[in-house]
Amino acid sequence: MAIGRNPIVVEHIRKTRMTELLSKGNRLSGRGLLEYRPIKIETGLIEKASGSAKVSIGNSQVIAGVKVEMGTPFPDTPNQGLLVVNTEVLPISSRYAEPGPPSEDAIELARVVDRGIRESKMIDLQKLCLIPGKKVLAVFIDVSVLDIDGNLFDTISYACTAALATAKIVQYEVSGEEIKASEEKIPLPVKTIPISITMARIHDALIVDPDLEEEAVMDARLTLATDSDGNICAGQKGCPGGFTVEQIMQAKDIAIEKGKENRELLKKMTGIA
Amino acid sequence: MAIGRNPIVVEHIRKTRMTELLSKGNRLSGRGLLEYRPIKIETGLIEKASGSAKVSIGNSQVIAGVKVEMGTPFPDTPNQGLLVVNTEVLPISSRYAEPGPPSEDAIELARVVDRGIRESKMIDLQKLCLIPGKKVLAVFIDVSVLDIDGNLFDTISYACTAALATAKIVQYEVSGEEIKASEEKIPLPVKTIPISITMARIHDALIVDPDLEEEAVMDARLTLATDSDGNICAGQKGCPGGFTVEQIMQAKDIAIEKGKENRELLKKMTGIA
Amino acid sequence: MAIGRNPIVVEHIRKTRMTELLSKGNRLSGRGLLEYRPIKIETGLIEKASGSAKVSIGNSQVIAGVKVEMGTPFPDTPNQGLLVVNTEVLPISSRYAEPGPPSEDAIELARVVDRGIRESKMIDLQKLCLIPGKKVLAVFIDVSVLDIDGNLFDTISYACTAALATAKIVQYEVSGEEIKASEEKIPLPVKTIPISITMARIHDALIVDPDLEEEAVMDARLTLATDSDGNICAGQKGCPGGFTVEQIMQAKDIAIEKGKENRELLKKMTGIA
Amino acid sequence: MTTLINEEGLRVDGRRIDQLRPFKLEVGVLRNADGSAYIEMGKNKIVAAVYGPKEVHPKHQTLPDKCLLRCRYHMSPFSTDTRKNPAPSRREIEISKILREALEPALILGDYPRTAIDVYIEVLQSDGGSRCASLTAAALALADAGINMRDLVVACAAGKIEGKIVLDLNDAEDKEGEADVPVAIMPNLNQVTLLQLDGTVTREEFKTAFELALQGCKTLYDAQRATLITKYFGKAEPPQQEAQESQESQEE
Amino acid sequence: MTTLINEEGLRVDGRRIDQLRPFKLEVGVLRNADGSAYIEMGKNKIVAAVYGPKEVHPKHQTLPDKCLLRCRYHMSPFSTDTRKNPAPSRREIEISKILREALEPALILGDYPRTAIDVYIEVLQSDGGSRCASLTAAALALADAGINMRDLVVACAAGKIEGKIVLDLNDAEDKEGEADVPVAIMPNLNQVTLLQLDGTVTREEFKTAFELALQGCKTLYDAQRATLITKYFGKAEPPQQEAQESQESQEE
Amino acid sequence: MTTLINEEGLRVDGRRIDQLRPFKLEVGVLRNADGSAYIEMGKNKIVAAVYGPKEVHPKHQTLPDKCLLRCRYHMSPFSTDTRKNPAPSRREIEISKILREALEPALILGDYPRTAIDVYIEVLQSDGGSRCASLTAAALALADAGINMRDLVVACAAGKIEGKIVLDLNDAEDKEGEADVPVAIMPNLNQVTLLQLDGTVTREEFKTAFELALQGCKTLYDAQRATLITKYFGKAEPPQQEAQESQESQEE
Repeated sequence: MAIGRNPIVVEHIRKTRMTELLSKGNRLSGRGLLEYRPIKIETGLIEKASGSAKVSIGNSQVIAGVKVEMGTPFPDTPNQGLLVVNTEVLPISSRYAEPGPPSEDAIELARVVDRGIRESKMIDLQKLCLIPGKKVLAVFIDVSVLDIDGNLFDTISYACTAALATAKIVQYEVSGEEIKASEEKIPLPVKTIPISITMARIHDALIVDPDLEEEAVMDARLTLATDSDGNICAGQKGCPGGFTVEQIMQAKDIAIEKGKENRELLKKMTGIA
Repeated sequence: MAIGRNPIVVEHIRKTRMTELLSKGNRLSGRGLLEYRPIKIETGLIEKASGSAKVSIGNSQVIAGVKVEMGTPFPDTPNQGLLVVNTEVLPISSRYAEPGPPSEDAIELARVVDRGIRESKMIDLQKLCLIPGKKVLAVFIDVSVLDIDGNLFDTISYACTAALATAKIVQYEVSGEEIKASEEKIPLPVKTIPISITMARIHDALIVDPDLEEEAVMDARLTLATDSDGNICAGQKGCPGGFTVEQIMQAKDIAIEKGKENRELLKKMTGIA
Repeated sequence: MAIGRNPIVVEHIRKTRMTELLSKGNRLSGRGLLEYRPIKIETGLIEKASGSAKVSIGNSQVIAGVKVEMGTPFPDTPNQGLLVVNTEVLPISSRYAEPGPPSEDAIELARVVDRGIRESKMIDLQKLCLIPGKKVLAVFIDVSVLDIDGNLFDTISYACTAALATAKIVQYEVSGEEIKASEEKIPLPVKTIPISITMARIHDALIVDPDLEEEAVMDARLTLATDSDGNICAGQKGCPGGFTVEQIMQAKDIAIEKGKENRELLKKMTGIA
Repeated sequence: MTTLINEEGLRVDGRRIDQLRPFKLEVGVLRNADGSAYIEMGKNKIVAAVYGPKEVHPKHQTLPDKCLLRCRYHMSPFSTDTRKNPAPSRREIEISKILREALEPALILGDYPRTAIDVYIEVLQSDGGSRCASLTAAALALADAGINMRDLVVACAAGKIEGKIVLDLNDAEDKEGEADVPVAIMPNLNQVTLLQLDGTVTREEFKTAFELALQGCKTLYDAQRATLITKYFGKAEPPQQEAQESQESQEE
Repeated sequence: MTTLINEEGLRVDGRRIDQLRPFKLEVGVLRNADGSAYIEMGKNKIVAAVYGPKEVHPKHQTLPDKCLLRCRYHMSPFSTDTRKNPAPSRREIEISKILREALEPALILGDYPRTAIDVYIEVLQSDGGSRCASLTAAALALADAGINMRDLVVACAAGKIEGKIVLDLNDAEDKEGEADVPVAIMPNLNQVTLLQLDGTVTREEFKTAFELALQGCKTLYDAQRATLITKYFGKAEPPQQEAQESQESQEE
Repeated sequence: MTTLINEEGLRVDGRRIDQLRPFKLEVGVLRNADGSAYIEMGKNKIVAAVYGPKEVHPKHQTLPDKCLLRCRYHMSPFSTDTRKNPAPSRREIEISKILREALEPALILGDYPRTAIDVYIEVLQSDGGSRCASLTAAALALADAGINMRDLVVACAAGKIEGKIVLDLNDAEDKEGEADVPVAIMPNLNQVTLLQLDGTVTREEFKTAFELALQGCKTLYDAQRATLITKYFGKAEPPQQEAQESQESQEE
């Protein structure tokens, strides 16, 4: 279920119309079933962050910022740096987003995005280790949601990926127990570019990038992320509805193909190799 | 006042009947005034815990688990290990138990059980000290309440005692500042077996082990714990009612005598010496 | 806006009367516009604190206590001790003060008082440093509000100032990395005595020390603190109303002049030089 | 560990084993509260305030047939040797509960259906026995608020130090002693409304301690009554003086 | 790192790659709950309880046309290798949400307008796949509570360890393996109601893992049904035995 | 400590002592909000959104005779030099309160009884003077939402660095300077609606700083008006350009 879904009542007539159109392969907005809304990516606007990206998909709009701090590794992974993804659905973003502790929806959002980045091994955490068991770099990616018009999963995910891929961090030189910050700024150790594709089922139709109206009537949601090699690296089904086994297989293929497209787009817009 | 008491309305007729019976020395359930419901104790079901016990008294049912961690001693007791008792009245246990932070009742429960164990000196905390002022063992006893039918004080208390008495912990060898875990597992340093006896006053009658219906009408509650030597080692009066001075003296004798009985039962059921 | 203001409805007739009187330079209580209610200051009643003061202005009554602990300095001020002001508006103080986390009003109160002390440089924080970057003294000033009758800003502020000015703390001797508590007790390193003056605008009148009734009808509030040299060292405008530029200039002069008066009073009552 | 009882049988603060600490009672110490009281008991300095009977918030807590009694025991951060975190601890939550349950039998709550009474206790300085002193003050504050009561409630602890049963433990005795037994009674109704036990005592010691605590309660009850009489009927002598004298004469 | 699959193709606990861990199902294990169930799946020990349909608190959450379904997945502090903080973690909050969404399609919530059903899951001991085992138990508890259902929900994970797709990962395999794919289905309605993926798999591996998980679900579904039949129609053989036999015969 | 004013009288960022930082104003930057605005002021990047007038939740906060104004000032975790914890700090709670009180006199709240207006301010990047920039943006967002207003509110700080009174402190000047005096006014009504002072100034310096801040407010007020005119009457030139020119011409 999308944030802000519950309170929205799409009038019955509009919903019937939506279903009719979908059965013919069309959407209310005129988009094709597998067509994304315009995607805009702007990087580097937050100078105080190591990396940042403002991403909009249609009217959904978020900003992600990357901060790097010194930290202590977890006891069971003494050679790995830390990665923390945190999402805040700000009250400015929708009349249904209240200030206060993160909702269940916001927690799911943050955790799914986190898994997409973590499990794809986008960032080589080993390279963020300075002194094994003692000092590592901790990478915080915070996302502020500014405007909600559906498909926050992908909007947030692209913002995190773009901010990480363009971040520049202080280089440290370690000799023994001594850590010295060099003048040099270097990129994060990026190994792959994960791209999530979020799909919705409305009656029998499978569409990508649902907008707020579509989220209000969708039966089920599926987000699948793929890495640069076209492997699937994270998945999350949501909403109180299901998919048939066949739809899951179809969704898997869509995720891989659309993922390739959007990855190229993201690379072009951020200027990364 | 017992958890789940407030919302229960025992019908007037049943209550009158209960009082009538009690005045003749009988209870609705057919039990004698100083008779416990069946007590069941099963230990060792949680393999991931150092010790564990599932205890039921009548239909009240709880599980206690013991975990041991490394910790730092309090500055004013540098030679003592730590002991923490925590009780959670799970929402599965009653339709009146809500999820969320522990209620006043749950906090009282945990603290009274904690005092029963701590003040009886059941565990020799000095023996849990590894390096004075620096490293000690911290023993956590967590209790999950699964089903509520009155007298949680004793049910939880017996579960903690049984879990602690049967726990096996890693043995540490200390030489200087170095701490080495040995292969050996050893019991906790148990010095005595505290047993709490909870009594209720309903009108002029004093009964032990009140069930949920009896808790719903009781005027006052008194829990007294005794150690293996028959000394009294913890006490707590509860409920918005009082006891006469004579009733307190009577309760003290009951606690010592029933305590002896239940201690033997617990020892037999857990197989401890 | 004062704590407890909202629920108080000063009857219309009383309010009209108040405004009429003020326009002639008089107040309901008979006080002059720039006249404080009686101020009482008693120090040293909390023997367990390093310093303490009970202050009442009219019927408003608070107690401040000073505790000193060892602490670690902030990384950006390695040579400075710590100063923490904390205010609790206790539920005993008013029928409108609820127990629970501090309200917005209580947070503003504590922060304004904190700034008055901190920015005046009353306490020489450099002198609270024991080992630069490692060990400093942390001074906690906690205020318990006992009874509310308006102008808590000044009541609390005077209590903090009096408690700090009369506190005696343990003297430490530092040699290398070793810190030794001496037998000697010494005063805190006090450099100046900040005094806040709180003013209210009701229609066109500017008054000092508003009582609860006056706070209930005031349009805007202004607190200005001055140090022993007559410099202004903290300011805070409150309430949903404004001041003209001319009123601000007038308020500045009042704060400096009344500040001098009340500083002499405080010095006399606490016996400090 | 220091010696808590010297060879002359005197305690660290010079008291005999059956002697109360100096104490002081006042009522009507706050202006906003409907009733209030202040107690000093050794180093304990505690103020109690009562608001009510009043409307119940939140409304769903309203009881149709009687008054809702609520109680909050709280310690100021400067009240303890090392600074206390101002957030309510589990200890404070438990004590709030047992104090409420110890006061409730004394109140005729059926006289005020659909309302609430709040008892707020603030420990400004704590010493051994702060829960007992709080109860003694809270009962006075309730009387000062004009709440209908069946009896006063008065509390005092006895304990065991160095093998001896003694009255009214102070901080040092509480920390280093072997047991503490706080007791509250409604003296005229012969009802024990609070009883706790921390530490270990034999069957006989329990009886001795309990009876000694009741004796302490009696002295404090006389002082409570004198305080109220002085406040409401203007008796000239300060009641705490009287109380201490009566106590001393009793002990000599 | 240890070897997770030996040269004979057996896993650390002796299982073949397509074999479930030993499991045990029970219903009606609690007295107060309207429905309850208990599952052991490897070292997982999980109890699920259902309360409802019942009045909605807080009232403003009431739905005019259907029942409000709520779900809480919680781990006891002693359930994990190192003690778990009892406050709900972000992980527990997320799992609670996806379990609720996985159960909801099976329930005919329109039959109970303006009421609530609470599903409480307590993990007493956790092992790999606790969310799947929780779902399987929760569906049983809902059936035990007599809630109108379209189908049962049953869940099982497959995963990838040392390059091989295997069924039903245990703790060690979950931690050191390359991917975990938990799946829940309503078997008769052919609806996948939970699907997650942690780790990296190729397009083909995804298909293989997904299908293997569905196969595990089928075995567990038979056991669910047998458990309910035994409870309500008194069939003599303990269902978990039957379940395991059917599974073994299937695998031989 | 670095030198904040060089021998030519220029500040660390090259400004003269009475010069504002470069700024930029926009309105209508968000789609869901009823009104919104964006400000850049030095490195400050702040977005303000207004929702309302709307129903009041929770209901008991409803005011019978006027609109309930609420305000939240919040900083994104990446907005500061070291990451900011996302939970609201005491500083943010205080600033939220004084911003609300600074905006309230400008709004005709009696026009919207029994409703609420929420003003949400998000600091995406913070620099010295973020509370003033927030106010300037919030007033624009309120106007953009079409709320009835008596006047705009505009804010600017002056301060003292190295003994000199200067306009509009940036981060470095705020941290190392001697005093900061944020001021907000309703220019047409001649009402000061926010005034704070951190640091120490003499009686004369206070007057000078206060008047300098008012001068900064005037420049920003012209820019606010131009921004609204451009948005609603389609004037061609981007207002922030105009604003900066007018400021520069004023200063030369």
